[in-house]
Amino acid sequence: MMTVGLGHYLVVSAILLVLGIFGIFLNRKNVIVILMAIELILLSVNLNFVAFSAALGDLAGQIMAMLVLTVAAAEAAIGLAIVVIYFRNRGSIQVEDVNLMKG
Amino acid sequence: MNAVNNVMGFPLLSLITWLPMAGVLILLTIRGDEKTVATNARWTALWTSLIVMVISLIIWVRFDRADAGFQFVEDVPWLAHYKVGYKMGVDGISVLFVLLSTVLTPLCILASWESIQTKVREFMISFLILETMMVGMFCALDFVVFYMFFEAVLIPMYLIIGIWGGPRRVYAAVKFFLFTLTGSVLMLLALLAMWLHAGTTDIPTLMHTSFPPGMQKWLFLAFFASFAVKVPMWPMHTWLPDAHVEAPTAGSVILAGVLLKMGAYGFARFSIPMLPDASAYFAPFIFTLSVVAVIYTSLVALAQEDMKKLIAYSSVAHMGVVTIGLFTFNEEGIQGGLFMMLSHGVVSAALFLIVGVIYDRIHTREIARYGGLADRMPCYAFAFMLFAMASVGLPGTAGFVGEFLVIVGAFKVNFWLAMLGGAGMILGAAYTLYLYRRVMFGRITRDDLRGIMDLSAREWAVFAPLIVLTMWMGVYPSSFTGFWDASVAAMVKQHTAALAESVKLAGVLH
Amino acid sequence: MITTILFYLFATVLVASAATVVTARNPVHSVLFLILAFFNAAALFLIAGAEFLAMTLVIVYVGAVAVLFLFVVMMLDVDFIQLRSGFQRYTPVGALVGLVLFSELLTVIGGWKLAPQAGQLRFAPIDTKISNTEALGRLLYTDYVFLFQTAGLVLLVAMIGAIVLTLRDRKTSRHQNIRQQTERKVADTLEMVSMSLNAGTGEGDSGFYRPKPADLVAEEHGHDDHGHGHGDHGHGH
Amino acid sequence: MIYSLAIFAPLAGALVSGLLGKTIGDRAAMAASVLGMLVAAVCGPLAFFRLTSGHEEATAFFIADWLQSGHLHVSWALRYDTLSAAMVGMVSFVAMLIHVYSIGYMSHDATRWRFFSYLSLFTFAMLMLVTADNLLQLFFGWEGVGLCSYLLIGYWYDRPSACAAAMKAFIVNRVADLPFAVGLALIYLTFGSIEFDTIFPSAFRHVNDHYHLFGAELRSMEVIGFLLFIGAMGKSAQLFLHVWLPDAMEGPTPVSALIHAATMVTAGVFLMARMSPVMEYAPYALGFVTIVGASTALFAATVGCVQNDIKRVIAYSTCSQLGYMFVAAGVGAYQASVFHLITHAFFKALLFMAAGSVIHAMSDEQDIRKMGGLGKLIPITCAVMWIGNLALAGIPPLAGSYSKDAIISAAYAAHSTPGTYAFVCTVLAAGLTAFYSWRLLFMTFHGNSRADHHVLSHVHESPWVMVGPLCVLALGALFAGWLGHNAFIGEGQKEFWEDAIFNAQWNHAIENLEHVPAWVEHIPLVVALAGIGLAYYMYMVNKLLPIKLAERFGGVYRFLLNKWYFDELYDAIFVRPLICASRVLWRTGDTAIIDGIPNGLAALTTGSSRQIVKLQTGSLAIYAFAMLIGVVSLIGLFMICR
Amino acid sequence: MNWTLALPEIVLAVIGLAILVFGVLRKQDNVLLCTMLAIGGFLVAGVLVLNGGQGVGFNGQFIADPFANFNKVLILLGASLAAILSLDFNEKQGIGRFEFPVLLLFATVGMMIMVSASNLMTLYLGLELQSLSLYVLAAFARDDLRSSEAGLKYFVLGGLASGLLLYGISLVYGFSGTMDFAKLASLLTSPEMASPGLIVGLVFVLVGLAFKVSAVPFHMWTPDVYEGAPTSVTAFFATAPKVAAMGLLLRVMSSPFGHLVTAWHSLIVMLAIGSMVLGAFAAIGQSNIKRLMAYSSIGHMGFALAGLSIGNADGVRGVLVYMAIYVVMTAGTFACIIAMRRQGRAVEQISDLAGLGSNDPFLAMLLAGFMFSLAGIPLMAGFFAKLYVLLAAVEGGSWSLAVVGVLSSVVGAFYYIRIIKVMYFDPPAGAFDQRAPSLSFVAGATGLFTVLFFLFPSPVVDAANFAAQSIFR
Repeated sequence: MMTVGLGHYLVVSAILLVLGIFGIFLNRKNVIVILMAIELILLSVNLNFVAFSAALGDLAGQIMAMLVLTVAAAEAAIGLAIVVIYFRNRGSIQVEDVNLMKG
Repeated sequence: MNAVNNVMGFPLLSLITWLPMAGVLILLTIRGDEKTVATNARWTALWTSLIVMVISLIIWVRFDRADAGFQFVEDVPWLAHYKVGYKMGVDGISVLFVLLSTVLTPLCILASWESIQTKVREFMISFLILETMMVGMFCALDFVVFYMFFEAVLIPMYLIIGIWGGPRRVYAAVKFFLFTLTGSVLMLLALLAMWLHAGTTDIPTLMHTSFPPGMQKWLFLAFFASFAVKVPMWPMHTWLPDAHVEAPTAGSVILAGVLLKMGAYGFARFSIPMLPDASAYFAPFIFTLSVVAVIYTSLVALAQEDMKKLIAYSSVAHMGVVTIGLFTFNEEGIQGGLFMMLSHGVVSAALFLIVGVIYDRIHTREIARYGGLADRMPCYAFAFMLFAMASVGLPGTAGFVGEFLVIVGAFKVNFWLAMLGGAGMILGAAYTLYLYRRVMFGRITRDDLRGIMDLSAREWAVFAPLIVLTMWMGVYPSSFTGFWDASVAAMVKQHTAALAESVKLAGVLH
Repeated sequence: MITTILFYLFATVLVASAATVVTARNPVHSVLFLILAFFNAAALFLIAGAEFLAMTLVIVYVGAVAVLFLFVVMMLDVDFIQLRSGFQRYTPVGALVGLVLFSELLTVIGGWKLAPQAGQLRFAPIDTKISNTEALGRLLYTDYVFLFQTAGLVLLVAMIGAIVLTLRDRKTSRHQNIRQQTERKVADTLEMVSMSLNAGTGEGDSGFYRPKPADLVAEEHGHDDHGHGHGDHGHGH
Repeated sequence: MIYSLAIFAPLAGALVSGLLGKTIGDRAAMAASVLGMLVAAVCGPLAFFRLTSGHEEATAFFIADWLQSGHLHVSWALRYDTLSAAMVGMVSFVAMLIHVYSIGYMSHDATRWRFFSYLSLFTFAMLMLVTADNLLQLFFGWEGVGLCSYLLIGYWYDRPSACAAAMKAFIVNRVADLPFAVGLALIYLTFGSIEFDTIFPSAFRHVNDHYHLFGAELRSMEVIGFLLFIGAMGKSAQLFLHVWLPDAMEGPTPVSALIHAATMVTAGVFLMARMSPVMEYAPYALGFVTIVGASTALFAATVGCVQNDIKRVIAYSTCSQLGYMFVAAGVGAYQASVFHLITHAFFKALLFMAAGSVIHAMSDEQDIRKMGGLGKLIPITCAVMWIGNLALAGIPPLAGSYSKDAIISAAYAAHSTPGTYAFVCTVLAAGLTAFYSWRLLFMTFHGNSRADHHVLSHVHESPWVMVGPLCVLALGALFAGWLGHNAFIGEGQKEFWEDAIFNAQWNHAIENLEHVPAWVEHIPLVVALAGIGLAYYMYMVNKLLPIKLAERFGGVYRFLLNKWYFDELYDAIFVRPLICASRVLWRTGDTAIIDGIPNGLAALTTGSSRQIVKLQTGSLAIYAFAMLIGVVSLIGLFMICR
Repeated sequence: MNWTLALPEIVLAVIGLAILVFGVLRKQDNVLLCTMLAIGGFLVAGVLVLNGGQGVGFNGQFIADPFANFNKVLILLGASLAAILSLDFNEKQGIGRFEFPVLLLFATVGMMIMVSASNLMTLYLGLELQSLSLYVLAAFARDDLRSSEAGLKYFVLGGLASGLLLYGISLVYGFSGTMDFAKLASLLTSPEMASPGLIVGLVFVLVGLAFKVSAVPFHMWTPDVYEGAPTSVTAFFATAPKVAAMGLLLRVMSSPFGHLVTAWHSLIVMLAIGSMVLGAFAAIGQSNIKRLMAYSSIGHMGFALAGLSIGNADGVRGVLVYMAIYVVMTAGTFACIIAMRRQGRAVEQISDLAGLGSNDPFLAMLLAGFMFSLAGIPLMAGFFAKLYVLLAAVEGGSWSLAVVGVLSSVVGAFYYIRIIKVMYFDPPAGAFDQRAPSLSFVAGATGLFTVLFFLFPSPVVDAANFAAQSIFR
């Protein structure tokens, strides 16, 4: 079944993870992109789970990936809701504007 | 250990420890307008402390002086997992300090009768809590219990200084709090280490546990951090003048009378018996600091312009003599140190009350503001002179016995230790008489001093017991030293034996 | 061989589109690339034999989540020209740290080997006799029912959360309250007033008698609320 | 027991007048105090005579335990032997006369109850000192005397100079007390006790004990001797520690009389005599005692020659006479020193009280340059003053001649370097003593009056309550030497003293007194007469000579007038540096450095808090970055640690 | 499949659904009732927890043991107190909606699942259930910019943290082949058994959990979220979730990875030291009391981590006692903070407390007690919390931790007593509004516990001991 090595998957997933993290902390633009970056991270995790599941011949990884998908969807919903109300209050969703509280 | 002298198995020590708390509960329930509350609070606090004092006198009477061990012992399981018990008991060394605390508290309450006019109820609550902590600390026979009381004293004292204090009270209170806390947390570490090593926190057991010499040094330093701040030893003393100056009279009295003794008591109770090797090792260090304290702070006292500050510095100097005495490790020195603690507890407390008397009238402690009071206040002058002389260490007063015994004890160690430690005799006379002269002698130049009133009946009631005590301790000190004779002898014996033991061990190793 | 080529193809596109998600100036582009990334990831899932997950990813993510993103991006109506582009000031340092992380991960991944007892530890070995979907379904509804239910709770919370945060119970939307209608009396709504001549022609009321103050307040409040969503329009720059 | 009564009656008087004085009034307080003294003055001498006449055995009366600590056991007890009894008799008697005198002298004072209370307390302290059965009790009296002197010198506390003088007295005494206390500690270390009954018999056993000090092994006895003598120097105003004594004239005159005659200053001499069993084994210490005593005798006499304050002249003469007593003690003739102590007590009390009478008559004028010719106006005072000065100058057969000549002889007979030095000094001092005594007499009572007529018109003889005691003391000054010399230093001394004073078997100082060459016996008289003659010439005949001399030898004159600049010296090397140091230590040491550390730490903490908080920028990206750094470093940490 | 093991969670979830339905149907005046129902639910769950069976259920995904029960009781306690506190506050702030108790309740269910997790999957789901609810709660005051900003920050960083946690879980899974705690424990009997990948996975998991307990450097969200979130929510944040996260951390570190203590010990020590120091120092300059409490909680969590770092039952016992006391005194402190309301507006500056000692002696006394307790001054419960942890640290030989701990507690005392100083020593500002009885109740009850804990410490300590033993069997 598995013709592509596990290592390939893991590398791709690691790249995705790093990109996702980059998306969070290097981003100056808008908060929604950050949400998308989180989605990327979760995607990378799912890739990992699926790859491991295949490599181990164990379905638990895929179950976990499903749960992660579920949660990710829920997270997206809540994240967007929060972004919406934040936008309503602040009138902006620029990342750099999110600094009312500090110190 | 015998519990036989408990009256019918009644836990006397717990009673005097926690009785003030009952007073606190009563105080909390007082209702009414501000004036009624204040009056009732005063009387409640006074009666509570008087009852405590009377009960503590029972202990004084029933104490078996021939017994070097702990008496009135109570032992109740408490933190069972950690083998910590609520254990109380007094031996000859601690019993008198319990009494000192219980005697000074009613006097303080009486002394604050009129000078505290705001938040009287809260003041009295703080004071009674303070009494519980002090008495509990001297009674505690478990290290954890001791530590709890030792540190909990901070709470009421912080509030007393901070709420009812002078203009720079916040600085003083915070300084007091942080200095003492820093010291005591290090002691906490030492406590934990001992706990681990000995598997118990029972003080009598710890006193007979031998710790490895290397460990002892660390433990000693940790204890030192705590006790030296509390004593206070030079150069950790600077919190004291500030705290004294800003504290209300009663606060200063307790601070000088009891709180400073807690550090020295700690040395006597923990450092010396439990860590004999380290104590011997660090004794020269302690001596150096003490001698510096005696001379340095005496000189600084000479330059003071604030009465309380002057007396505060003199306290540092006197406590320097105490630490010299304790670390001589001979009976004369230790007894001298203990006696000095006791006498200083009475005398410096009295001196702060003395300052309080005129502060209540004129509302300043600036020495230059006074002069010629002897003319208008002969009784006051008499009391002041008596306590000043006791502070100077005139034979026949309380101050002398301790100082002399310390000189004798110190002399056994080193000539110069005795000479320099005794230098306080000279410098003490200088600053005390200088103070007395500036305040009491000379001509009255200010109008408000012309109409100043002599001691009132209430003030007499405060001073009379202290005068009696001062003279009694000077003329017939045996009635006090008799309490700790056996305990100190046992302590010295044990110390010597422990040192000999470790020398032998070292011999085997080499 | 063909799978390997396909893998590299999809993986490359996945990584590239993920990078674009992060770097694109326009959030709409980001969402679109996100969708592309999801497609490619689904393909990778397929290669790994997780057919059901691949389907789910396409249906749930592309079909729902990504569209939701798009929806919100559009709804918020952000002025894209005004958005600052580029990266944070500390980007070089940040990139360096990210690379360190990446290399750490690579080092670790390089050392992968199956744990010695992994065989016995497997809880649900892949059964080649039944389809992936069926296998997952069996597991999910039996052995993992607790987690399944919990996941349901998570979704419920998400729903409640989204509602509680965004739903405005607008007073302007008029529901029919039958009870109120039936219990309505004349005296409640009709007020007879005697008007002097020309009394109602002053400025402001235009000759009409206005409704009772309570209703007015409710009305205005509704308006206020309504306007809030767009009220701050143009503030953000 | 009359002996105890003699000691505690003054205490009772002091307590009654002091504590109740305000309530019962001045007269009653005075009565109580004087009554107490009268009882003491009856009982004290009586006890002395009963002892010396063999009616009583020398013993010690135990009163109560005092102090117990380790092996240190000290009790309150009264020692009853010849030395103590003699002192008690003298002190109580002289003090009683001073009390009586004070009734007149202080009659215009506002708080007489206070004065009499102090006076009686002073007497009590002195009595405790001399009757102590152990060194600690002696120290009690010793310090008590110090306290009372402080109170009495500063009695007129509204005068700044009086307050300063009082403080000076107390502090200088304290300086000496510290070595004394340390000496006690060494005695305790050496003998294991500070009870006389334990120390004295065992002294010879500890002759070879050593104590490590200054990097050398010193003989314990020598160290003890030195330390105790330093203590004695303070109380007895010996050279270097004498500075308080002249200033002590700030007190009322009866106080000066009491301090200088009967009590306080003699305590040091008494201590030497009391500790003779120990001092005898400390030859070097004794040599030191001799040298210091001799130097003091000469020094004080030189200063006395130029002083103009009537009381200061007498004060320096006291200082000088005390030097004599220490010379005697130093050469081993303790008996002679005690004898001189007692005779001196009579004539010195007499002199002071007479001077007080003069001052009283002159409306509180003390400068002899403003007196003169008073002899006719106050004849009794003049007469007793003459008697006192004759006794002081050692003109036979008055009291001083017996004791003083004995000391000079003893110094000669010692045949040691310190002894010879002491002999020279004491002879010179004897001449100077005569000179300044008559200078005082001539300037005060003879010649023309230099006072303004205003004052002169008020000059009158003192009331009988003052003059009476003067007359009694004059009798003492006349006959005390003659009556006592046989018992004190003559053939009868052995059975008189019994064991109260110890002479080692090699010490024959007292026996040698009788065997000095004739010229030695006569030289003091010759010198004294020469001094008187010189004084007569300078102050009665050639009255311009002193002024010329003062101009000619201005340096010497100012040096003497300023008391060898001791006060200035001490001010420069002790007082000022200490005060300066105290300020520096306070402002710099405490406030800046010691307090600076915790304050600096607090500032540092607050500052670092501000810096830490700056990281918390509120920016999401930074927060995420921090987390990333955390992750990376934790993984890195793990990889390194592994 | 012994589903009764999860009965408290199930019942609570069902009650939550019921409240949801009830709240939707009853439109008016439903907040008080819903909250009461939720509190009732907590009580029922508490009873069930205490009387429930013990064992492992759901194919090893769920465990009910004394450790879990101890934490659940604490969580329920914290949640109940927070619910009571929310009543008055939410109403006065105009955010009184019935969804609040529902979300509170679901968050609690999530936490209970967390502490009962015996599988990384359960762990993750419980954590997310809790987190998602908390994200919403943080932004609950939806018209308040600060609240929504808090929600946004919490969400973004929380999402990142849970992503990292998941990544860690995937690595652990991949490198060991299982996500079950018991199996992991049987696999990893010695540090040598663990491959680097697994350990890195562990580090990621640790990071995810450290974020939840807000350990340095994953703490950055805490001050902002504490400050921005409505105070009733902050009170909740400061109590129950901390217990859950710490409990989870304890279980993960002790149970599956317990034998790898040498590998993770130094990491935890770093986190602990960093948290203690930062918590102590950063709080000094704060003027907002909620923000101060955030830093304080960071410091306290550092202390708890110090106990954890020992990796034995004594350490865990110390941490459990610490958390129990911490929950109570923090809840009390927040009761006092919520009572800070002047002319109808909530105030949260420390300077607003000025003169409280005269204006409201009762509240001032309680707050002073809590502050002394948080500072760790004896006789107050906070001292014992520190004592147990320090003892464990010293027993484990971590002297550096102990020294840093006590010294940072001194620095910490500096700002706690500053609050007391403001209350008692400063000239009075205006008086606060009348307190709601619910606040007095919470403050009084927790205050009583804090002050009188020293009298009867054994019940808590015994229970903690029992709980700690159970995960080291």
